[in-house]
Amino acid sequence: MLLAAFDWHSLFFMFFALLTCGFAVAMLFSDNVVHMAFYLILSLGASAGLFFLAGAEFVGAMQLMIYVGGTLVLLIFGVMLTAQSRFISMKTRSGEWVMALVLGGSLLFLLLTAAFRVEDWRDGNPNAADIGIAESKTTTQIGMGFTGVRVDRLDAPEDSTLVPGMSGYLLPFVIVSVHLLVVLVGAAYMARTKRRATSTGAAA
Amino acid sequence: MAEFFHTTCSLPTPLAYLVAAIIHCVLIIHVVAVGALIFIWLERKVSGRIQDRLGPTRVGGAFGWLQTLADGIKLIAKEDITPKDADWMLFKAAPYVGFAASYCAYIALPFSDGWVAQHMNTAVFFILAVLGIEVFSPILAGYASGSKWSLFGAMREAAQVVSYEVPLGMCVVVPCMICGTLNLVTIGNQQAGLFTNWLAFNDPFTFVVAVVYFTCATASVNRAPFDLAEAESELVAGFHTEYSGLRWSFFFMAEYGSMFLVSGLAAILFFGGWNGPIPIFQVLGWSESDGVLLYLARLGGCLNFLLKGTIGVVVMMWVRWTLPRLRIDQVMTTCLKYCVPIAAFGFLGALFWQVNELPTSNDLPGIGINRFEARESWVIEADQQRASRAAAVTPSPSDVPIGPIGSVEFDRVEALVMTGGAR
Amino acid sequence: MIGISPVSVSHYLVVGAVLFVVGAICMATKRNALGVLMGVELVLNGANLNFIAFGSKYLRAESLGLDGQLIALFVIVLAAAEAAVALAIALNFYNNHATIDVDQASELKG
Amino acid sequence: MATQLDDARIIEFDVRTDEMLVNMGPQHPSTHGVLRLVLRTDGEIVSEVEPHLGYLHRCAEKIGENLTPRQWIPYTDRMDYLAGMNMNLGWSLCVEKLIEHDLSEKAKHLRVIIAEMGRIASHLVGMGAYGLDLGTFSPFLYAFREREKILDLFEEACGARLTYSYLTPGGATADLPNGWLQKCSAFLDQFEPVIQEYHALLTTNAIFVKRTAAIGVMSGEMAVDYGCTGPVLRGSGVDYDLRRDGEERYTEMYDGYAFEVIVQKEGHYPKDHDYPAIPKEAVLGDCWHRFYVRMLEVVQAVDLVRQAIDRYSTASGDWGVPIKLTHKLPKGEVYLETEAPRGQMGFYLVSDGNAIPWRVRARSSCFCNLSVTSELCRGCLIADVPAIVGSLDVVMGEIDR
Amino acid sequence: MSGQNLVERLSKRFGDKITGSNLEAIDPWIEVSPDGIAEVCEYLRDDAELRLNLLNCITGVDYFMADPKKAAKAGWEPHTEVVYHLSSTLNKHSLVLKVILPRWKDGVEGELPEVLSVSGVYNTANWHEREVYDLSGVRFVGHPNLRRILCPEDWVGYPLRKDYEMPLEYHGIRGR
Repeated sequence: MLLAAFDWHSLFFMFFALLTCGFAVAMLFSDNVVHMAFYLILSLGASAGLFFLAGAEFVGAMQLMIYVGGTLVLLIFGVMLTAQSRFISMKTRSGEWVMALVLGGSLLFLLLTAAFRVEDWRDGNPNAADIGIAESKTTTQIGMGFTGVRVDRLDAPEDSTLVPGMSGYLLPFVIVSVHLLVVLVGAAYMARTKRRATSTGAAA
Repeated sequence: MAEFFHTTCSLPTPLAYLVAAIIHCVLIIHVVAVGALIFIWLERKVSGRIQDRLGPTRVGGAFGWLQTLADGIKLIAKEDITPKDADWMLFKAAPYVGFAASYCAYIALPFSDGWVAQHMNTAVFFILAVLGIEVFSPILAGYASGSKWSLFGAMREAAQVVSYEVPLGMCVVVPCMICGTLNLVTIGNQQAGLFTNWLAFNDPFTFVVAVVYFTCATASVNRAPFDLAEAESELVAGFHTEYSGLRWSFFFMAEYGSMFLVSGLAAILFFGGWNGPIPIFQVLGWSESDGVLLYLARLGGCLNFLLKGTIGVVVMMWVRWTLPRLRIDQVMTTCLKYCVPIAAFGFLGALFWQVNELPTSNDLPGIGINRFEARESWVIEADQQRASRAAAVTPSPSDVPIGPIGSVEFDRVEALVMTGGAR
Repeated sequence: MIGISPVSVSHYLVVGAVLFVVGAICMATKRNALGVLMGVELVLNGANLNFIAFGSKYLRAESLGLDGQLIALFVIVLAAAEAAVALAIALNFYNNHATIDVDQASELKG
Repeated sequence: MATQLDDARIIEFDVRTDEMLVNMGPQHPSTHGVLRLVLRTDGEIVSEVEPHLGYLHRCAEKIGENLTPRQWIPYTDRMDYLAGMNMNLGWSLCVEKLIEHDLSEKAKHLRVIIAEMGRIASHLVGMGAYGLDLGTFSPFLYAFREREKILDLFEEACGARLTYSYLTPGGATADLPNGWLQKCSAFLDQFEPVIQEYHALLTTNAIFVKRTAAIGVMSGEMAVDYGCTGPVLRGSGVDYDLRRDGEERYTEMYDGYAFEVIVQKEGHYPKDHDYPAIPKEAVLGDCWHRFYVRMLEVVQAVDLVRQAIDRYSTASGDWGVPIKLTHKLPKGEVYLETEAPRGQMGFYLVSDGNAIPWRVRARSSCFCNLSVTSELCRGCLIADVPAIVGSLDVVMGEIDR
Repeated sequence: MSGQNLVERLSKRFGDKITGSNLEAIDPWIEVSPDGIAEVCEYLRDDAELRLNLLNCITGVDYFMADPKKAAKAGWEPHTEVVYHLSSTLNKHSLVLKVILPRWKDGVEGELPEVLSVSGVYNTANWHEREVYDLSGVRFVGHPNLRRILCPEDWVGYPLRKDYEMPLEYHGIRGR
């Protein structure tokens, strides 16, 4: 059977990878902010597909929700700031393009070389097909990880990976939460401008 | 279903998956598109009755049931106009973005026990995320139309939906917390039994949360009194002012699609999903049997679910044809001053109830089952994992056990949690 | 397998690298502050892809395990925070200068 | 791009956006016809509203200089086409004032019946359309359901449902048909309880109150200054109703009727009607009060029609015979205002002694009521613009004439 | 207050700005000079006895006969009148004021006659004066925004003048 001959995993990977990269490049070459944001959304959405393929479905959904949702805000501001002059775009000078492309190309070359240099990375997991569907469900494990318990490491030797009291991600989780809160409050404060304050400032 | 084709029809695995996928896609598209047809007809009938008139009567016999189809034919025949000032690409793409998002969310929505296109561990999360993406459609449409009214609609939509996602998420978390899973099938199955077992009646807080959820859901799918993005008396038609013909009707299909989606989600999360108020199939023993009887039980559950979702939709219609529209600042006030605090309060209350194992309506004398087991559903999932591994055809020696978190290990994990990870 | 080798970490790294580089170029060339911000998002997403790849059981037998996903989650959250701050800066800048061209931002006073 | 930070019209903002000029109308569902409002908005906040009129200008006054007064009656129908009877009445009284024609008792009571029924029909549309402006559709159809019955009655009386030309100088074109009064009474009996439905759907609805209370507040002085009349004036607490305070030729129609002007005094509306409580958010002169005055006037009109029916059936005299089509007018000029549903409708007639007037002028109530829009809408939200314009209840046919 | 008293009181106060009156008409009226109308209105509005706070209507009436034979019989010279109908919501009475203007300013055809605007006294006057300007061709001096209101802004002529002729064409639309 021809269909059976396909490696579906690879095929879907190719599909999502092409979408991701393609839209990223489209974003690079677009001048209109809203178009850029639109391409960015598609690119991020396609990379969420890659996450799902890699078995990280919680992260994939998270990516959709927060990353794509965050880009939505970018999009809105793009709309807001360009509502009056929709077709005025800021062109990049060609010199900058050449510089950026040369540097970016060399960086890409470097990264690609690195990616294929390591033997261990080049071969897929030979037993990937044997992993049960249910085993890829990581939500519970992630949730427990955040509360400080690594349920996937319960069987590991006592003194190797699980240091008592440092076993999970409780502390980083709390730190990130507080960080996020502070940042949001700060951002809201910064973005808020009072006309009167500004105009008196300008007058003074 | 793929397993069914694989085993019963002896199709090779990839082909079985392909066929199953196609069948699922077709089924869901029917739910969304045909559902939209029915709901638009229903909306007309409901609004007609509410407004002392008959609604459609002519097309298709007694109840005008072909009316929407006739409209559809009219819309197909209409000219598809793109305004001169429009951003061509985004203008064309916007309706499909909304429709695709609304459609995608159905992938994770179970229609009955196990009847789900993709059995997803993070179904609730996925549906919320995809519903969030649906907002792009009005925003892009509003921006790309090149009309100021559309732009107003887009900005309103953005402000509204992004804000309402917060209380919506909070409300959705409550059933997930009580059931201990994000898996909709598990949540639904845990509410089997009498209607006292439905999560809305679990404790007073969950009931409040259910009401808040429905309010926020109405707002997040842009239905009156929160239909500010298309407010016809202010913004003419808001984001879809410039659309015509079939492209315009895609907005409608998306709207009705997501209306049913959020109602269905409400049904599963709070109102027992596919479980009827009285567990007929369980009493008859059909749901534990297999073959045709099990299928019938599932089908009955599916009807149950569809009915509950439809009731939710009809309530939305009822509200729409009764209430005036709120103003944008009042919509935001409703969200930030009422919905968010109430949802947060409901969350804390439900948490308190759960932690202290206060009696639920299910614990009323004489009814129900003990819910203790049900609470630890991640343990159940671990058992499922075990089963799935056991069922694997070729157990491999290199198959490292990744999470022996079955019920045996439960005490150990609980101890870990209690001691903050220090063993 | 018709010409397609099984997906490995390297493949994910390639995609990640492309995203990273495109994002970096974006940051360098866009004059629109929002464009720069989008470049940053791409870069972070590229990095995330690597974490996911290293943590995936499907790609490596000896994977990072859950750590990859957890780190990716933290990155996503931090990216959201970063976007909020950057947006606030961009808006403040726009409010004061009525433009969002970063080349105009040559003075350090608000 | 210049910053507009010093523009005094911009109200304090959180995130600054560019100002936009948007056209609300002339094709817009909530501008009640072909009104065009040019809004200058900063985000959702409206900093300036400028009404543009004239899209429905049909040169009624110019036409009036070429037709005899009776021939011009159909043109008055087309001014406030929702209250054609009241327009007829205004013009008829004006012409009668010039030719010093006095009516019999019976004709006067007939006119009260017809005018007050017209007021009910007109306020029903005003109420339903106001619901539409605020985004609810059902009250509109509820209102039309009852209005249709009034139109049926009118149709029976004069053969037309919208442009009646029924009341004419000299009386009416015909007497009320046999059995009409009974039908009218039956309608009133059926209609009166229905008003509670409207109160439930709109007046006391929490969202409706939120949308209208303390929105577009206009003081009594301001209302008078802008020449606002009718429910708009009384909604601001000014005790002025031409049915009581107008010229004698008009007020004598209402002589002997139990009638109290609907206006808030000392925090209360006249107590003789069963009405829902005034919400505590509402401020005198806001949209809610304007709407509420209309609702109470409907109740009052029902009451007046009931009285008129009683008196009509026992009154002496005939129903009034129209003057000749080419009745020669005496030289002179007269001005007369009547209390039409939307305010004071005035007609000014200058005659040089011919059958055809030298000059005809219609003082439109909505014209003056609308002129206050830009004042009321300054600094409100976009969604408030339909709420405010709707509460003024304008009919473009009357404004543009 | 009787009509005669009022006229005398106004004459005493405003002197020759009160140029005449007709108390026998159905609606008795007082004639005011074009430059006095604003202050007279202000006085009438604020006077405790009168309180004429509501300006009902402003009307422009054109007196002109194209036909010389008829014009001879008309009994008046060609002129334009601006009629103000005032009433009081407090004292429930009304008053008519008239301003009599030449048809054209200084007799020059096309130069609109001028009268002081009362829009500073009554806000209603704003739109009414625009309408009179639009249809009858009277210029109100001191009006904040004297533009056409019912006709399009590029309309030619003043339709309610008796010598008005419909334009032959307006933006490609046949006029007559």
